[in-house]
Amino acid sequence: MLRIPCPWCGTRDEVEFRYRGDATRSRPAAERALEELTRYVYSRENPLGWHLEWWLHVGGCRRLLKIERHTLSHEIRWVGAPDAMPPAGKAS
Amino acid sequence: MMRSPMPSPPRSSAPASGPERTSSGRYSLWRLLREGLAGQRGWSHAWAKAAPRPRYRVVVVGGGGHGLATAYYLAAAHGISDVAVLERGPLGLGNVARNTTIIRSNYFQPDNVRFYELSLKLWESLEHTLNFNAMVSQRGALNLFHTEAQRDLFTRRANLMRLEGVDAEALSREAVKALVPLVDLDNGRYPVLGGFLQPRGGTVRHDAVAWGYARGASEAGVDIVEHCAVTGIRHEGGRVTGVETARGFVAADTVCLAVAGHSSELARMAGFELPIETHVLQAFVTEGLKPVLDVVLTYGAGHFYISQSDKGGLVFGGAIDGYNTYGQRGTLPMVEEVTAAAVTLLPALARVKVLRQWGGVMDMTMDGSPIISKTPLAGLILNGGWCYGGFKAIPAGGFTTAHLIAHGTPHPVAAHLDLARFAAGRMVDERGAGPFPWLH
Amino acid sequence: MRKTPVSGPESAITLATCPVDIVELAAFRERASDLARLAARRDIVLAGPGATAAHSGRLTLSVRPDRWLLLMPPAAPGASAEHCRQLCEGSAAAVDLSSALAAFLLTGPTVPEMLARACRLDLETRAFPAGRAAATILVQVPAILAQLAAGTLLLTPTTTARHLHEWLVETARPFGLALAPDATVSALCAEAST
Amino acid sequence: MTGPARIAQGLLTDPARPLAFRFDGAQLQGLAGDTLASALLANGRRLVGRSFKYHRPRGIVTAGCEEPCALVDLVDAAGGEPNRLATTLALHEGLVAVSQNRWPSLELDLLAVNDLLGRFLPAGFYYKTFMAPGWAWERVYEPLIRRAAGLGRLEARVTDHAAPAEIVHDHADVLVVGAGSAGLAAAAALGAAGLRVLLADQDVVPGGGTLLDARWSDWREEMCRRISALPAVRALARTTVLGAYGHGVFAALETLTPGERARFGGLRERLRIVRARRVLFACGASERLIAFPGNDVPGVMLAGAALGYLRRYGVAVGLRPAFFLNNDEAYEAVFALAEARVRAAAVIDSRPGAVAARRAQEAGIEVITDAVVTRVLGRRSVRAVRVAARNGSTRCVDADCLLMSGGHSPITSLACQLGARLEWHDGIAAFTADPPLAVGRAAGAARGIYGLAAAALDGATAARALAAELGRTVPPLPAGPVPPSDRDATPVAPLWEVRAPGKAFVDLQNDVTADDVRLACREGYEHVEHMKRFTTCGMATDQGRIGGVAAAAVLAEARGAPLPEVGQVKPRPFAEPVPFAALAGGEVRGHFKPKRRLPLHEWHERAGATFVNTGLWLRPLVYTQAAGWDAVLDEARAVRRSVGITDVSTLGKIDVQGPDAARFLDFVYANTFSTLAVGRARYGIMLREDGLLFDDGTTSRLGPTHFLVTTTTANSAAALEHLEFHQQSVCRNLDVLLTDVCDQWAQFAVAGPHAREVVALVVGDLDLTNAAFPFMAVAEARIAGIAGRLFRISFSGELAYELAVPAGAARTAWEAVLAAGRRYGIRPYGLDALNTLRIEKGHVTTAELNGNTTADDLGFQRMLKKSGDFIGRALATRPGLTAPDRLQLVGVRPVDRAHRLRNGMHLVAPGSPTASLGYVTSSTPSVELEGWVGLALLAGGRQRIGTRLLGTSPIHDESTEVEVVSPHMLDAENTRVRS
Repeated sequence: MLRIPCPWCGTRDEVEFRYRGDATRSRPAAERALEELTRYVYSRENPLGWHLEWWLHVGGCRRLLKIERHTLSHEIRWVGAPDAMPPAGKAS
Repeated sequence: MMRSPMPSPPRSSAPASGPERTSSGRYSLWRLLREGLAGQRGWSHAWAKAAPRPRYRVVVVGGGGHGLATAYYLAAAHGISDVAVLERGPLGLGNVARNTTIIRSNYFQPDNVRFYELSLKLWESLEHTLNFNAMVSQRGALNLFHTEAQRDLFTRRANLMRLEGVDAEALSREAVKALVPLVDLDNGRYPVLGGFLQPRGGTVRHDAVAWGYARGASEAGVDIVEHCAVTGIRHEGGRVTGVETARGFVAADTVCLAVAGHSSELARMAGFELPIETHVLQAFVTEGLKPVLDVVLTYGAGHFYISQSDKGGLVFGGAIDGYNTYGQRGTLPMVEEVTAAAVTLLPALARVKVLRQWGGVMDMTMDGSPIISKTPLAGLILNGGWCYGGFKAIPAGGFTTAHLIAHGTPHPVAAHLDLARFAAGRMVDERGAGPFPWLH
Repeated sequence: MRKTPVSGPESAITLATCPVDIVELAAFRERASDLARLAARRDIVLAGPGATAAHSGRLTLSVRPDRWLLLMPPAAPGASAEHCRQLCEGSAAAVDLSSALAAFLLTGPTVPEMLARACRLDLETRAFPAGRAAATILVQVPAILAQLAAGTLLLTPTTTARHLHEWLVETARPFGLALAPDATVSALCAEAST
Repeated sequence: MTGPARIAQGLLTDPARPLAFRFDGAQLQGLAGDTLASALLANGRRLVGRSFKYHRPRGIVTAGCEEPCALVDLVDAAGGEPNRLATTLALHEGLVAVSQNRWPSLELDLLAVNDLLGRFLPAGFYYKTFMAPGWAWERVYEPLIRRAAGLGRLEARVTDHAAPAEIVHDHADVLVVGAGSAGLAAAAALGAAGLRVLLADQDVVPGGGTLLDARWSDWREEMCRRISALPAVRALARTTVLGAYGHGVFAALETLTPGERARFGGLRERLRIVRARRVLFACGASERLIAFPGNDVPGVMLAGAALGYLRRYGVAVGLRPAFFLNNDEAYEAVFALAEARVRAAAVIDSRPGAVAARRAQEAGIEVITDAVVTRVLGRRSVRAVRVAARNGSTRCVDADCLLMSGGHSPITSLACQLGARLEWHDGIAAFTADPPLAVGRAAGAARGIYGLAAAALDGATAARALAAELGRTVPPLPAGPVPPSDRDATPVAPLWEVRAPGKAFVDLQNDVTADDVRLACREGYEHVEHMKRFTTCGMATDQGRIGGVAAAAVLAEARGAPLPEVGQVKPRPFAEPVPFAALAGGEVRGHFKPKRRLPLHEWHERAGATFVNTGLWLRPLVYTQAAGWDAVLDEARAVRRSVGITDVSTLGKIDVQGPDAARFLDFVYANTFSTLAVGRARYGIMLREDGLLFDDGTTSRLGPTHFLVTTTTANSAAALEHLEFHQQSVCRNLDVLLTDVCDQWAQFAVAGPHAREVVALVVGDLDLTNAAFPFMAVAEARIAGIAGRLFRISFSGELAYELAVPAGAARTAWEAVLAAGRRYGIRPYGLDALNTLRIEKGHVTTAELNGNTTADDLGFQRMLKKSGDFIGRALATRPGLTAPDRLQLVGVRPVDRAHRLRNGMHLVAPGSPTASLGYVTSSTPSVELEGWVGLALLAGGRQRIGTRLLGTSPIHDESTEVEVVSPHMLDAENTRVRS
């Protein structure tokens, strides 16, 4: 069971959160090519390894968190606000 | 007389190529008795343990249900036996060994009904096709409903199935109770209003499916290479040329990926991304009991389905955990959710003990339906994206993937499962959940 | 060898309903300090993150960044919210939640032990001392917990409040449960840490 | 007397409290403190069950949760419990147990014929036969196999209340698993360091191995005393850690004492979910069997179990035991029994010599070294054993039981679940597994440190390391009783199997023999996981605890590979079988999901409403308990003809405020809200980013920077999350705040030609004329004197208003409307009537907004704004979403007005009656039109308006001709809503 360190609420059980998927892409504006939006909506890196992802703390502060988690060990090594990025050099 | 007739694909009579292999011989009651008198010493390997050769016409990556079935049908139905199945570990220990063994063809999308119905028909003749008893048990798959909205959806589905010539029946509350005395129709929260039964649905001994296809493929000349991890996909001028493996480069005209759960990792080696996320689906088994449940039962007010294996254990499962993971293990919140649904619907289970939980990792696609398709890399075929419906699809998945490889064009019942559907907006979305794999 | 047996019925739990008006103040972008200044002018202390504060018969607690719940004595429907709206002077949204949240007060030394039957937070005194507040989920419904000198305050959505209340009554029974008369806001504020 | 074999005072049994119990009908007596197994053994009962496949007689093999054979069905008033382990089942007065898997009786079991046919029924025989004829599997073979398989019996009956159950959430700095010498020493040290410790032990009392050695009692008592004195250490007996789930989370099952059980309403066990910063595995090692022919005859037991029965319960498992062993630890049982005047018939030690063997010989016990047992004589009980020495000599030793020990395996399953890798150690002939340091450590026998003193020292050392990692120091501890030092020992010599004619079992519960393992290997199932699955070895309730390594060793030999390379099967939760009830906790049946009640729930109840579950909500469906359409149509008719009122409080309501509120709504909705005037409402649709419809609802502008969004009931939680997600990600630069106000506001629709007059009576000083308050107007209003809001919006297609008041004042407002409407015959109407009204009008709900429809499909194409970005804009233009043959919303009516429609009915062309063109989503008898009306999603539907199709419902055997019409079957010009 994941225990997610929410910066606002402290460490909480995963059941308080709603997963919102891959956080590596930012949404292209609609004027951009259809292809880019298609990629944004459908295409996933889906790595076996470190994964940057969204979790919405619906059972707590209702804040959106950006989390870097390992998809095999489930270790969480970074949590930040939506506009933050994990420290460089930890990208892979 | 539940089985509907389906001609089994012709078996290749071409002599086996590659290393000399000892056949495991034909299985039968008489042979079993004969071997019994001889101390069961006359059996040999069910499938030959092959070493990879430098090149094949087709390399199938992944020795699971779909990979082995694809190889089997390539050889048996299309006469293409210059095939290797490369498996990174021992064969058949991925999702084919980690599911809840259910087969059925009750789907909402007409194209899906046709595809899974082909699979059901192939299941019905499987032991004869393979001369391996995988214990296909058509005991019926029963979906309960608890609201009128749910009844309407299931009515729509059952009517569609009937239009397509597939069996489906509506059951009253009383009929549900008669079929499954364990059910508490009122259950305190979401009373059972009725059920929909597919009598031809049921279960199959999952491991035996992998072993049976492996044996069949091996006898038809396919090289089954275990402990041979693929580490790279080589291509030239936009066309695949072979795979790098832990045991050297293996050249191939066609490479087929059948590694559901890990499709994204292999696609990355080939240089593209997929509309897939990997999620874990859990399953559980109880201690053995004398027969107490005779159908595959699905709860409609929570994520829970259950059947009883021939050994007596109740096999059950629930929903995916809902976040990307490659961890093939069970987690705790799902235990609570699934068992709560179990005790609510079947209160007599309260004192029955759960033995084990485990998890399998699924390719969850963006519309909840699988992918059998050509890919951006010519010569690379994808069989994946099985979500949590991969097991029941093994025969049809292998059959139609073999067709795509052999003919270069999709089999008509699998044409809707192409990769291009996402960009084109032709999603095959059973639940209408949209591009959120964790909701499917 | 259980050295700390589940406490006996002599250490009873009391459960009271709290008739209160509740208004949420949510500061607009970068206006939290304006709001704090305006609130202070009216003798309202805005609690820090995950904390409660009591002043002049009002209790505030904060379980969401830049949002505060104000608990005050009940007035005519909408009146408390209107009062708060004026107080904010546009620095914050003042949203009436008086009818959206039900408030219960639990007292007794075994309350953390009882709540541990649903609460996934560590309510042990060192981990959740008086003055702390947190939003979480209890028996599948949202709940805000605040540790006050007067006891453990529980706020929960009204449409599922009966579900939670029934659970509390059932679960507290083996610990010895007494239903207490309504607790007022001033009772909640009593000796609360600031 | 409590049994002929009770020869001494047990540590746990109370001779003053005899308990009566029944086994297979026989009335027997045991003592308080006994397990069913110890009581049966005390009574000299050997035969307790029949084996799974061969129906061979089986007895008790172990003294704990690793028991493979002594499974019984418990019978009691509550319906009983199948497959209880006699070895862990606490005896209580009046306990009734029956043996399993035998017919007609335990003594005479006809299916024992399987044992004689065993040569024809090797592992996996069923894969090779039963294939013809095709129909026979389900009809003949499978029913036979199913009946023969399975163990316990479950009564399929439905009880009227849920079994009590609860889940408790725990937190600790360190979870110590196991309270043997290592665990006790560690917990005392960690507690002294000021850490919060949870010490969990599965036994009924702490002590582990120290309970079996009288010399350790002082030390044990001192440690327990110290632990009790530490407030931060909680010690839980009868608590098994079931599984490790990462992030410091563990599940543990606590069995309640009778006293606690009475207090908690009959609760039998509670599941504890423990969150710990570190874990210490001090869970010991378990003894292993040796595979030899007849190693399953009742009376063949683990040596350690015999020691346990003697020390714990004062029971001698036999009076003339033979021993077969390969390690010095097992001699403890030899010595202890000898001390209790149960002399060994002989000790057969596979090693050429050993320290312990010499000690035994010095004590006058016969030790046959360098020898093995090749056969057990006796079928229902051991009579004698045949011994073969390495030098070729054989002899027969008369004995009434055979106590075996194949060495010990550290218990590593929890560590392995956390990613620890198995490592082989020749010195102990066993695997160990060290958890990652960030997770915790193992200590004592759990990591192969045998000997109580060595383990205690190891536990204390591990505790110091853990304390340091957590920033604490273990202070110098007071000197306590000096524990006895461990005896010298000769290392174990691996011995897995004695190859001789006959069935030598490696899995006693699933009846898997060493020959089965070899057969698997011969057939190519040579990976340990394949072997497991082919033979079912290790898949029974005991998970192969005592025979798993032996099976792997047999496989290794057959493969010609070293055992460490073959490895073991991967351990999975749960450490012991757990009842469903315990895992599920209390949120079952009536509490399975919360019930969400309307503010006026009690009013609706008193008004006689039938309630319907929609998600969590309980909503009034119709105000009668009678079935049928009459009442529904009466309610709907009241709305069409006069006036009705309905409770729409379930709609999601989101308060949106901020300078950028309008910009935000323009982005999340497909239509425009920035142009909406204050005091006006607009119907809006939200798309998902993939271009399909997500939700719809009315949004009102209450002020320049203040909006109120409503969502559908079904999507209210998802819509809030959807908006919050976008507000905090894509739109994070916008200054806008979202607040869920669903529960704050009660909302009622007052609809019908007389709605204006009724509403005017309850709304003070608001001009409701069309000019002042037209369709889609919104205003703050005093409703029956309460500060509320008034919306002129309509779902029914009639002149309608929605009134919103704080939920606490709902009753006042609702009753005021009823009073005002009395003269017009106002009726409350439920969900069914609401549905009838909206279908006639062609309004959609979640039946049509089903996640697969586009704006265009439902006729909303004109609402999509032409400029500006919004969610779903781009992808909605994909060819698949704009194809002319998509399913589009239409109305349908049976041509024969006497025929009915059904939801889920398909539409087909008369010429091709099996090709579905679409389906009916919603249907109802009509109030305003003759007969039934329905909404349907139909391929190229708009083009088909005016044509006729066949509506067919094969599962009902129904078919009827329908005409395709516009979905707006009533008042397409909207004159009523604007009247």
